Amino acid sequence: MSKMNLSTRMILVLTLITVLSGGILAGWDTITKPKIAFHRQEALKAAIGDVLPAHDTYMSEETEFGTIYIATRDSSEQPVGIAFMAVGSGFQGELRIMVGLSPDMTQLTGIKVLEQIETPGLGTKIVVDPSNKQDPYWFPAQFKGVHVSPELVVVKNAKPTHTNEVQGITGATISSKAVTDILNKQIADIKTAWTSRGGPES
Amino acid sequence: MSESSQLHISTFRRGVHPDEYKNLTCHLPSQIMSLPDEVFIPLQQHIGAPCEALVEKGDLVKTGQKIADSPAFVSSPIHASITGTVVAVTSFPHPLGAKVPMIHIKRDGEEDEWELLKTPENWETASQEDLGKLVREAGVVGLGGAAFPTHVKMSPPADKPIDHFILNGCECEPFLTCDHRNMLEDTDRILKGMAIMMRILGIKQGIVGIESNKADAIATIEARVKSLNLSFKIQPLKVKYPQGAEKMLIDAALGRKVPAGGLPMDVGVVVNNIATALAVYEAVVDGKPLIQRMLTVTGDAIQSPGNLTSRIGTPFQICVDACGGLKDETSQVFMGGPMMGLVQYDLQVPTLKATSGIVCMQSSQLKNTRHYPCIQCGTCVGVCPMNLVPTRLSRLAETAKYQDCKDWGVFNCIECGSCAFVCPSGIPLVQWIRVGKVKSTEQQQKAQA
Amino acid sequence: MTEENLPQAQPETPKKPVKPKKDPRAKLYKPETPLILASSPHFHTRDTVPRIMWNVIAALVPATVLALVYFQWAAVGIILTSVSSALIAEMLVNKVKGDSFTIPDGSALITGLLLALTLPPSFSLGGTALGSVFAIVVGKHFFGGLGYNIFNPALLGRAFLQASFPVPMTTWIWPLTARYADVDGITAATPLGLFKFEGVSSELSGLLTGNISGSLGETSAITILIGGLYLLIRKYADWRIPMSFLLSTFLVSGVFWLISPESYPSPVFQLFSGGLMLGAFFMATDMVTSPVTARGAWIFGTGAGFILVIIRLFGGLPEGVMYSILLMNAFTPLINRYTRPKFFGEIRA
Amino acid sequence: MSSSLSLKAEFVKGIWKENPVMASLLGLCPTLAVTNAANNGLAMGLATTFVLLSSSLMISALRNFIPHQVRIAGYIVIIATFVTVADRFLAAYFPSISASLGPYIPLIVVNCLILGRQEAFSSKNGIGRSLLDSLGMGIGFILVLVVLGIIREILGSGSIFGMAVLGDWFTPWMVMILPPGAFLTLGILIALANWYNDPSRSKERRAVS
Amino acid sequence: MSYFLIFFSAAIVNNFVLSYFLGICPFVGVSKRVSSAVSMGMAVTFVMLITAVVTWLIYHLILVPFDIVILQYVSFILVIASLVQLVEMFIRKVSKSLYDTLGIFLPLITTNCAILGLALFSVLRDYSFMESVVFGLGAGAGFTLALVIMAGIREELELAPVPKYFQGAAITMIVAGGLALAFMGFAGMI
Amino acid sequence: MDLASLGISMLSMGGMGALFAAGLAIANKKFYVEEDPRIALIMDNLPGANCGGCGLPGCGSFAENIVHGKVEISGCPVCNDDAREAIAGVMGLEASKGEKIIARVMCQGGHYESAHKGEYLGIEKCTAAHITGGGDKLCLHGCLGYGECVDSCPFDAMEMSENGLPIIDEDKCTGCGNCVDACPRNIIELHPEADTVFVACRNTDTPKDSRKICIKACVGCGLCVRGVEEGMMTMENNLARIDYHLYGQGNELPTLKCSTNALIVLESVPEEEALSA
Ligand SMILES: Cc1cc2nc3c(=O)[nH]c(=O)nc-3n(C[C@H](O)[C@H](O)[C@H](O)COP(=O)(O)O)c2cc1C
Ligand SMILES: Cc1cc2nc3c(=O)[nH]c(=O)nc-3n(C[C@H](O)[C@H](O)[C@H](O)COP(=O)(O)O)c2cc1C
Ligand SMILES: Cc1cc2nc3c(=O)[nH]c(=O)nc-3n(C[C@H](O)[C@H](O)[C@H](O)COP(=O)(O)O)c2cc1C
Ligand SMILES: Cc1cc2nc3c(=O)[nH]c(=O)nc-3n(C[C@H](O)[C@H](O)[C@H](O)CO)c2cc1C
Ligand code: SF4
Ligand code: SF4
Ligand code: SF4
Ligand code: SF4
Ligand code: FES
Repeated sequence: MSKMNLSTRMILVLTLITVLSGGILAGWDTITKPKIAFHRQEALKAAIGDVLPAHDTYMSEETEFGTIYIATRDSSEQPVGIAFMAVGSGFQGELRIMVGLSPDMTQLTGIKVLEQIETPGLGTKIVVDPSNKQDPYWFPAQFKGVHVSPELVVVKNAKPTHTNEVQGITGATISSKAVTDILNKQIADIKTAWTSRGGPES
Repeated sequence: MSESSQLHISTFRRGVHPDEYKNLTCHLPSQIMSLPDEVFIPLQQHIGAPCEALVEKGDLVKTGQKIADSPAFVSSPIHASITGTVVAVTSFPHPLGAKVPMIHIKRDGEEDEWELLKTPENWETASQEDLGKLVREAGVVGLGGAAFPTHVKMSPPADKPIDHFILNGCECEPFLTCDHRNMLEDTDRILKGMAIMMRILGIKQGIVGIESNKADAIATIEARVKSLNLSFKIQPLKVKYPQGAEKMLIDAALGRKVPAGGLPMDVGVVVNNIATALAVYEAVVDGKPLIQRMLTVTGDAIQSPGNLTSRIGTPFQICVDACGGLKDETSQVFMGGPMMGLVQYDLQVPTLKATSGIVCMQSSQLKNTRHYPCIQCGTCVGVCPMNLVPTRLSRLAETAKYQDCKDWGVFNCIECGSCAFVCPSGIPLVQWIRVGKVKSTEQQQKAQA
Repeated sequence: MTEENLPQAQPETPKKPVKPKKDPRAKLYKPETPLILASSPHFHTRDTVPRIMWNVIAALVPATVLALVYFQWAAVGIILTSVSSALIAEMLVNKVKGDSFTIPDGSALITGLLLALTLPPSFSLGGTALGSVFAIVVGKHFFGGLGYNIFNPALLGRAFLQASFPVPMTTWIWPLTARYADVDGITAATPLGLFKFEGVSSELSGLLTGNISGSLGETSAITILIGGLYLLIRKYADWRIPMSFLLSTFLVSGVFWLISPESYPSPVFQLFSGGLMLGAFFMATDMVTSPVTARGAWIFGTGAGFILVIIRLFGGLPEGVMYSILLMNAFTPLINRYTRPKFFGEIRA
Repeated sequence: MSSSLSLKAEFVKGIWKENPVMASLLGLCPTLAVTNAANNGLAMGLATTFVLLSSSLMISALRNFIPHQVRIAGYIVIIATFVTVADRFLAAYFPSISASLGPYIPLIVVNCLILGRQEAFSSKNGIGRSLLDSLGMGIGFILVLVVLGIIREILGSGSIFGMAVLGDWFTPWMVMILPPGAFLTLGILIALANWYNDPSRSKERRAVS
Repeated sequence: MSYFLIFFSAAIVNNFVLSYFLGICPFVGVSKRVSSAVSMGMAVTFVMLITAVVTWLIYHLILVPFDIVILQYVSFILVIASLVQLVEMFIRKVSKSLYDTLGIFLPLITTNCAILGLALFSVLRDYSFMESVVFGLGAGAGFTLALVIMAGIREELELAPVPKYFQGAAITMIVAGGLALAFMGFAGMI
Repeated sequence: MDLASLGISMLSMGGMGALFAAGLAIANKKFYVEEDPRIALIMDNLPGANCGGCGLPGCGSFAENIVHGKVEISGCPVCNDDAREAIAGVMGLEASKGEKIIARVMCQGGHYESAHKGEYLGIEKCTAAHITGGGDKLCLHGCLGYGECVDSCPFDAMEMSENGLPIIDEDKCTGCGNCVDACPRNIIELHPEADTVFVACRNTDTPKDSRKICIKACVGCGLCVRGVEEGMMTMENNLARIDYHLYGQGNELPTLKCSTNALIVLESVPEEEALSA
């Protein structure tokens, strides 16, 4: 090898390394890809399962506002709920929330914050609030059954009195409000998208 | 010279105003001290080349006899200040702290035999060159403190035309009043001395700058200028330290700024002290070399403060004794005022040409109780007349960053002491700055070597 | 002798010479009255660091008294805890570092007091002590102690608390409703919080007298102004800093207000609400952490005002005085560097 | 140059004396970023050590083939390959860890620690030594990450490895799991290490090499 | 998101150094003097710009079309490392002064998390080409800002009696902590 | 395994690899810049982490600065001792290991031996005291005792004795001369290890004056010069001076008498060279 001219050697060795690397990784990809895809699918399923009432299967449908998932029971074609992923900015960065709606799109069946980078222990109370010993998940839980029209409203330091109200987490009004803002905006979008496709006759 | 210009008190930016303490001595007529028994005359009393002794042990000398000289241009001869015998030419303690070669003369009896210089008939017609030579021969140096040979100032290089002469009558240091007394007591001779220097320089515009706290001096000078038919402008100046520093004075009187690192001649100005003008007059008209001067002996540790005209080379002790001696609780004696004066540890040191005062202070006044770290208050920055950042300079010197010291302008500092005067943390800013200067010079020399 | 380097003196152990009469040192010169050797200048003003600091404390008295009146035992608890923790921390650091006792210079007391005055009345005493110790130990002594800290210690301590306990640090109570035993008086949002989250503007009279919710010492503009003006008149604080801070806050928020008076609060409201007055007069003026040059002071204050308005109007938090000052503290070394005055007679390229 | 230390010393030096974080200030980003909980620190440490070991193996084996001029490119490709392997492995088999370490796993590629060891050591030493060196460095790195993680987790969440250890009386200092807490804790830790290592402090200090 | 917000967010609110912990090693290493901090900042910004452009192209023109996203890290870093090395050699040949102020910092940057972090974040956030470029500039500006502030502070601290054990890296970390606390004021702005 | 994607992966990576390698190969020729070969050698020994820990932008720049003598090898925090030695080898520092030079302090007037003028209030630093009226000691040449030299020693080879004089640790002293530059009184001199006799005083005052100010002063009595080979010891300005050149030629000093012990003999000399007093 040492007889070889330096430039040729440079090219040869680097090419060799890169080709090898490409090969190894392509192989590794084939091994791990299904697993990762499987985890994704599972996670998605779990999230939809969390926000929608019991169902047996769901199908996904693309709209101009993103994918929506329509869950049905085996026995009927009637959807039991509609889920979609809402994305928007929170206090620090993006929030990704799985939203479950009743088939007539008037009520929430549940929400789940999948991704967030809010301040730990503060904004993160929108996912889990360790300071509430009885029910650390009270914030997302209270969305179940809340009406979406008129718009969702956060109330502070008080119990909700109307069907469209939820109680904000303490100390992080912005995060709570970000959740409702995202929901308000995107539910409206999804609604138009869905009705324009002849969704539920509301 | 319009009337209105005199009402306008001008000044420079920044600076401080320490308590003056001038009323201890400013109203007392000066006294001529009796001849000292012995004098110690240092071979170097000026900026420039040191002199070589012209006399040896055992020689008899007359008052005013030249006893040391140097061939260098930037130098100034030394004269015997009493009549007597040379007892030694060796090192003695000097007010600067070192031991330097001096000529020790013991007085012979009561005689005071003068050896005078040859003077021109009429200085108004004598040649500029002769007058300049005479000023050198008389050993006249700046008596305002720096002791720069006056004849050098009188011969500026051709590319630096001079157009203004400023007589420095500010006397901004607290305590000192000798210039003030001189202005009151020797007004005519001072003004004529100034005229002589202006003649040597060949210029017409002269300004006398006087701080407005010496209203009597301003009035006297104004009156005499009129009656002598001179065209000098009298410029009252705000009472502010260091008004007397030449760069500040030029700024106040003419609005010219001497460039950083430059000299007054760069803006066409020569500045001289009151006493220097007097010395020039005495040399040129009376033929008397510079062997005596007025100095203020004062301070709260002196029994009876006053202004003395004393022979150069007189030990401090004798001057102090002439003013009644020291009170018991004395802790510091300086040569010069309290802002720039040099501390002394030994009263055997002699007065120099540039000694304008001996100030003796009691310890209760002086001992800095406690030092604190610099709190970055910026007061020092706000008072520095040279627009330096003293706190930064001292921190840099403290952490041995001498190159940075240079970049922050340590060599522009005139060591006026305003910064350390106001520093609430009691930081010896000026001392640090001096360390910075010494060390960066050393570093520079080493780099060049 | 193990170290055989003799050119150095053999350290004469101060044991008594065997034959005292033969002590060679007897011949040495001894001055009769030893004079003091020191460098010029030999004159000094009477201002000293403790004098400045104690004057600042005096200037804080009106605000402190009002805090005690409004928030009663809650204020007593917080102020005492904060000050005493600061003093104790300072003493401990002195011990560990082997420094002299620095309590009398008063700076630790100011830090403790100012921290207390910036805390919500219902804040816990444990948290107060933590912040105070953090301010002194981390904020001040890690950097080398008095005069060397980069960030304002009290504000750094407060920022630490704000980040640690965001909820208690933003829970406010109404004046005159607090009792030491049950600290949860009537909770209420601060005027800034009200505006930011509810769009409600507050009465100016409340902002002046301090009868509003807020940190202990920040509520009343009047008491702070009294103390602040005292400091400015006595020249213990650089007037340029509060001046430019307030001015730039006023102007920048004024621009926004003119653009859209409904969505942005009026500049007057901005001036008198929140901790701006306290910050501008007592915290931005902390000499250690603000520039030494006059031009630097202008830049410091202007920058702080600008950042303040940006944070107040667009940030997640209703208040930004603390952050604006801390940010400008971080810039201070650079400001000092680039605002070096032109030397007398300097010609700059 | 090849190292002249004993094999044991080769291994042990990375743990304290030449600890990559405390002594050499390498790999600071992951050190700060993922140590808001002890188990994150541990996972990151393990992943880094894996990459360190495997790329050391490769590079010391290939050290005589790679021309000087393309060594950086070559090394970094090798490192990146292993990082991708590790990243995908976690994503496929431990999705929760993968989620919590977020984007910091790919950044192992550019962790100065790894490239630093390759340049300084593996490219000049045999496989055995390189592995020992990497193992030592890796363990040193894990230790720092875990210690930092534990401190931050206790103070910031009141737990260790997710188990609550401090009672209800303790209000967590949330700042500790935020960026400032990371910097402050590491700063104090480095100061403590300086103090511990100070030769003038005490004579009987235990030198680990 | 508008370009301004992307820039502002990357430079200030989500500062790479102070809130994402990217590029900490050079942040600690090259912050001793303001002058080198400025040069370093410029060099980083420059490399970030190149990175933003090149990785966007690779990702969208090669990796995604051929479904080989698994090669993301390997290809990104290969391209960044080689390009930077090329640029460095080029600058070195062309201009000595440019090399001294900028070029010598380049090798230091290749192995800096901030660069790869930038590439990965742009992908993760699905930025368009222009958005990536603005993001790169913002991140570079933020890095420069943090670095220059830190350098100013460290020059100041050289004059301070920082306790012995805190000198150097330890106090730098503490200062960074203070800076991070101060930058939290911008939280929630975007 | 999906062969197509394998192929594409290998191809695209390989392509990029080849492309950049070619680029670098060309650049390596086109943009080649001549540099000091030692830089490359040093680079080989540096960690190459490019961490910037040395405060310089990367290992290359550090190596360059070592070659130009601008930084110390110890500046790199990552290097281990081996690497440092190797680099020192490259730089030939060790090759220059000649005669060991040690700093010696030419003053024995500590607090106990010398007289004081008064109380000095000011910066506790030798230079500062020196420029303030010459310091608080009456001897204007003697050690001021504020240890500026000690602070300047980069090798920790000095400390102040209780008596206020610097002590040099011969083992640690490298003869770098920093202390010599630091001392405002020029009291410290560098001497070869072999020099064992010194006049440890710099005072030039008259005998009468010097007796008053320090009991260890060289008073200039001339006792030591008597009976010494011509020129080996001379009196200049009331101070004895040893001509080390002559002394080093194997000439021995026959008498080592001194009325004040200003003339000193080191005892650490090996037996056979020891001088009998
Ligand atoms: C360090 C820190 C982190 C914060 N994180 C969040 C956050 O994640 N979500 C949020 O809504 N507010 C956050 N805030 C904002 C404050 O808690 C803010 O005061 C609050 O949103 C206002 O709510 P309030 O109306 O209940 O006082 C944070 C504040 C600080 C100081
Ligand atoms: C090296 C040197 C050269 C000088 N040359 C001149 C000169 O040519 N013309 C002049 O008028 N003054 C000259 N001076 C004197 C200064 O202008 C000034 O009077 C002297 O430094 C004392 O000023 P001070 O008492 O304000 O410190 C010179 C001074 C020094 C130190
Ligand atoms: C801080 C400071 C203050 C000074 N104050 C005076 C003063 O009050 N009166 C004076 O004549 N010279 C004073 N000088 C000296 C002048 O700058 C200048 O050297 C002198 O006036 C030149 O005159 P001369 O050469 O006749 O001494 C002062 C210098 C400095 C640096
Ligand atoms: C006008 C003025 C304002 C001050 N403000 C503060 C302050 O906001 N926070 C603080 O901790 N110390 C303050 N101090 C006290 C002191 O400067 C502070 O403890 C130092 O920062 C500690 O080095 C202040 C001092 C003065 C004179
Ligand atoms: S720095 Fe120099 S010129 Fe400025 S105030 Fe201080 S002593 Fe005067
Ligand atoms: S006056 Fe003193 S305390 Fe104030 S900045 Fe200057 S040096 Fe520092
Ligand atoms: S400074 Fe240099 S010459 Fe002086 S003692 Fe230290 S090592 Fe020796
Ligand atoms: S030898 Fe010189 S520098 Fe050292 S303590 Fe004595 S006077 Fe100071
Ligand atoms: S690990 Fe991020 S720059 Fe070193």
